[in-house]
Amino acid sequence: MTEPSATRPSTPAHPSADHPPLLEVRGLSVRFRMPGGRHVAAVSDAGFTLEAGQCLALVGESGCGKSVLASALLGLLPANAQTAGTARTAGTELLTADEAVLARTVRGRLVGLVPQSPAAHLTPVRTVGAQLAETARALTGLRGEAAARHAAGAAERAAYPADHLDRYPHELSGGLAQRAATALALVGDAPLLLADEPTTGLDRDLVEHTADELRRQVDRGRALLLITHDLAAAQRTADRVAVMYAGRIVEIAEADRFFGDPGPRHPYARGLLNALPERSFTPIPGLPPELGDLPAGCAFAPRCSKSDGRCASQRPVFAGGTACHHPEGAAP
Amino acid sequence: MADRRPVPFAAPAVWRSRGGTRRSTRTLRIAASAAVLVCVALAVLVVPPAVDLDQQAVDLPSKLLPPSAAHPFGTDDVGRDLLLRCVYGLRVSLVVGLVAALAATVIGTAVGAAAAALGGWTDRLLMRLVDTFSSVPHLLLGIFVVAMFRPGLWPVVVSVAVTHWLSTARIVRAEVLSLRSRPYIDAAVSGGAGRLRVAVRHLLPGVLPQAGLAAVLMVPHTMWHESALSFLGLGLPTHQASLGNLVQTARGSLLAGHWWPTLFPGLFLIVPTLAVAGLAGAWRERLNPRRRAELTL
Amino acid sequence: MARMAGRRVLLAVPVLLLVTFGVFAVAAASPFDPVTAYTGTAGLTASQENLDQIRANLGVDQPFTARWADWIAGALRGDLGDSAVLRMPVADAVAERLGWSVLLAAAAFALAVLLGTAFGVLAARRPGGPLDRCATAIAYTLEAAPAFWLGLLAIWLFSLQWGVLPAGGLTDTASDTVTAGQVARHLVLPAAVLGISQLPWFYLYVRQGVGDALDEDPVRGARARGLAERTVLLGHALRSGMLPMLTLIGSRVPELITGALLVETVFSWPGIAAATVQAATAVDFPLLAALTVLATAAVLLGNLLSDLLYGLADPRVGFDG
Amino acid sequence: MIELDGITAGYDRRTPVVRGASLSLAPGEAVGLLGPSGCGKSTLARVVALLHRPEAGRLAVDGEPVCAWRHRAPRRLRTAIGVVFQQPRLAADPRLRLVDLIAEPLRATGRREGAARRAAELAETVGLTGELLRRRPHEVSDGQLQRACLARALVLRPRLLVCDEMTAMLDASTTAALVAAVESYRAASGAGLLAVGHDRVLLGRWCDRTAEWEDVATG
Repeated sequence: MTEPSATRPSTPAHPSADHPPLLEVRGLSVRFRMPGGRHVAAVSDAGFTLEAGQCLALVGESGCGKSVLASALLGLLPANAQTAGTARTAGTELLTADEAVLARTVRGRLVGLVPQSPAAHLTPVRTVGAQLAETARALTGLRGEAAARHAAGAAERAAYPADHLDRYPHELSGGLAQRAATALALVGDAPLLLADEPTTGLDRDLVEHTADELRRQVDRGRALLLITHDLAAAQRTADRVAVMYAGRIVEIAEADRFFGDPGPRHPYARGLLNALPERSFTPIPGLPPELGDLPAGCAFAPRCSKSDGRCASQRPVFAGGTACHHPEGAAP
Repeated sequence: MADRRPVPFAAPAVWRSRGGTRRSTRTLRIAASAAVLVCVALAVLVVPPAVDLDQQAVDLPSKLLPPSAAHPFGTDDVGRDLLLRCVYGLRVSLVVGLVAALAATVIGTAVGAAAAALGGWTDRLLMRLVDTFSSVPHLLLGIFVVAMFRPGLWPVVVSVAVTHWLSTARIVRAEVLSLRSRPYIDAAVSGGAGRLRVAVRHLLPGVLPQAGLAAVLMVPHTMWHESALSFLGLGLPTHQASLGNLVQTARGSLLAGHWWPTLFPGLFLIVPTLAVAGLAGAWRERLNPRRRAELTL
Repeated sequence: MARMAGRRVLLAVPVLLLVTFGVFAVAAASPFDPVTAYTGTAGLTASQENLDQIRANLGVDQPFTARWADWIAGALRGDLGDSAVLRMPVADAVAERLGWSVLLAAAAFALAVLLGTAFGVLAARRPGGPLDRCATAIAYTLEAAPAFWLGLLAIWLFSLQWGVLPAGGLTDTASDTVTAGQVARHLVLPAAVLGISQLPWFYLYVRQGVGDALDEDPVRGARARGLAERTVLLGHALRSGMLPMLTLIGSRVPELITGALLVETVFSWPGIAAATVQAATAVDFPLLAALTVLATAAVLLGNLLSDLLYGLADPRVGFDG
Repeated sequence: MIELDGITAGYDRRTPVVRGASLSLAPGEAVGLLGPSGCGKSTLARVVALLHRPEAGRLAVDGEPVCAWRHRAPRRLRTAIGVVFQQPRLAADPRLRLVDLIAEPLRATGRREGAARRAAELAETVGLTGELLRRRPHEVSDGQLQRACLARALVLRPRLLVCDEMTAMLDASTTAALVAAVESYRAASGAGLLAVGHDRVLLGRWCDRTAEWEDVATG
């Protein structure tokens, strides 16, 4: 088992009133209106905060609503989506902002996206350099040579080799595409980075390389919301870990306590860790519920060994870092 | 430190949606198209036997009457009622279109499936043939065949069919090739399925929708071509008046300012074509795996 | 790039040979008898051996493959035989009329591509919006409408009712000199009709291409980077959405020629396409054979043009021809 | 018992993807084939599963040399090797319900009666139950669809199972569930396993031994 990542610089003090967190999400819910009037609750009541120089990993099984949450923060949800709750960064309310505000002040400037399949998020018929320069012109208002220099700076900060700037997206290897995506996210010097499944489909050593690179951006003072189902990548990068199940955040804990001892307090989070081949490699019985018809009470009750009548009927409140009627151990 | 403050249970959520919701006119389009096609079928099947119209009956006094109650579409330059002639014309055009489209689809599917299934040099040979045929403009090839074999019903049907199997062949071949490379064909082979079972159980259901769609869309296209041939005087003989013939004979009276003998035969060709396009479009939307409403988590 | 063009020209030769062979084969298989066509009414009264004599010196008695070889040899020397209906060597007829057809086709093509792209992008911006709905409805209607029918109605409306534009021909009946101004005035209506009859495909392809591109990841990435909606639409959605339309340019050339056949006949435009129709109705085989080959060459040129354009526009596709 | 000796295979005669690959599996043994993505290990897996004819080299199953692939391979030999692919969406016929998807090999080899019952029984062992079985591929998640594909590969009781990056797209819990299902089948039937992947930790934990791509193939 890879030893827990080196001791990190001490995380900044508890978010006090005078110094508001970089990103504060309260009661964020997203649901989709399906044909025939049915509603699918993709995200319910998500709440967390994120500080500069800190990385929060949002982990969970594929299909639990992680990527929907990322799209909600950037205002890129499809037309049939409805949102509720608040998500505030640098004084701007993300969920109610209209398209013009999002395009001119938030995207690229306040929140930088490192997308899932990086090569697919670049326009195939234009070179990486051209798209970098275009983004630089749009975000910084620079023109011509100055814009090109700014773009080259962002590429260099993301360790993207300067001589590959005239390459087309389909000519990039997995690792290069990842670094190009990071460079594009850094052009606007956004204080908050949003990495949506950055390591999917990459080989193991490439995953570690990408995780370290993202960690380097956090150590330079940026905040990073890392969305992934790869727990090993989360362990290498995160300061805190939030676990999502069936659209709900069921646990938020410090990375050292989560991956080390005493381990996660929510039974699902514990089951997720035990399923790793590095550990007992035992699967969580049963299947995740349909987001279209979530059971009453705790969504994990049908698969939880410690569930009782209360779990099945009453939905647990998120308190003490977890949303469970029978959490393990005491609150930190 | 994790958050100490218990999060208050969210008040009843205030839902806000960003994109405007547009009423889909899909069901409206399908209903309208279906209604038109039913009318076309009724008109073509019921009217001829019911109203025994003698095509050659000439009624000179009521020559070139504008549309009126008696003659909804007015009369042509020899006094015949245009509405009835349009229905007859539509029937002829439809017959030619259906037969030619059917022939084109059968030839195209056979060539396309054979090219994809056999592969190797047969595939290259057949595709070279298709490329050659398709590099001659359809109407020009049609004109050439009809010119050589003297205008008549069968030369027109043959010339339109011979020039239209190319697109079907390409569609079927592309579809079979893309399906054959899918892992689920490998899984069927590994599961003991024989060649025939793979073809009938897995490949055919995959190809039929696309080939069927191509066939349906072919009918208006072949009708279009038949009308072009007839207009150029190389289509059906005048006593078998198709819509193209009607427009050609109407050309004289048009220059004298009478617009209705030209307008209505054209509309009789356009409206059924739009109906077929409407239904085919809805069908293609259902076939398209990436439906808009599908949720992407 | 040049290598691909070179290979394509080499590839075109067998295709053209095959087409000419097909033309002669169909002619041989058909009831068409060159001698009766040549002698016309005089042939009815001529004696049998006169007919055989004519058949011999026309060289029609040999098998069609031999006649095909002679025709090819002649074509290489520039001698395409004589046209009965135009009463002049085919080569001269082609030289004289080809220019007008190219002028008409080019004007119509430009109109179709420009309008198609402009309206396609505007419609794709607001899918299901008012512009999208009515433009698409008009596009499907125009796609279904035969070009000659559009032409006739255009003549009725613009020439007869409003008298704004001439009804056909190349110059006004009065004048005998061909001035640019008059040609332009006479070109407007046929070019507009031919252009509008080709417009639907370009409009629908661009609308579909750009519409799909707006839903896919590259545009999502561009928006996430904070680019303005206009830059996203023109710099990204249009750039990758245009690709299907480029392939269309090649495959629309045959339809353009088909349209020209009809529009030139309706507007009696002195182009090569109108001559083709006269050749077909009068069964003038040499002219018809030459024009068929000419059209095929034009289509092959169109395919080469669209592949070159596609190779330039899309780096993923090399020039492997 | 599987022997691969000097296998060269690819999709274009001039540029084979695999050169000179040699590997042997003892009866009932679980071998992991570890290699970077794009090195051709999937092509080798398809050669072993009798789905891809190599340009050169020898393949022997239980000592009997194989000289025909795909349809030409004898049905007895083909059905003795089950295969599970990386992308469940592409490995499932979009029109079939999950229960028919699992029962398809039984119907293809003429064992129609009780096919649906046998399929439902086998679906139970991979965690698919009740209403899920009547759904079509686009109505279920990747994890659920991959469980059905695994059940389909096991329905004819193969003597060897080839898993080509079966769990690359799946999360930890579903991966553990599928591996547990494979292991319980192998315990009951003594079947061999060739697991192809790029996750060293997973293959290390799952297979008896792991072969590195450099040692297996020369290029």
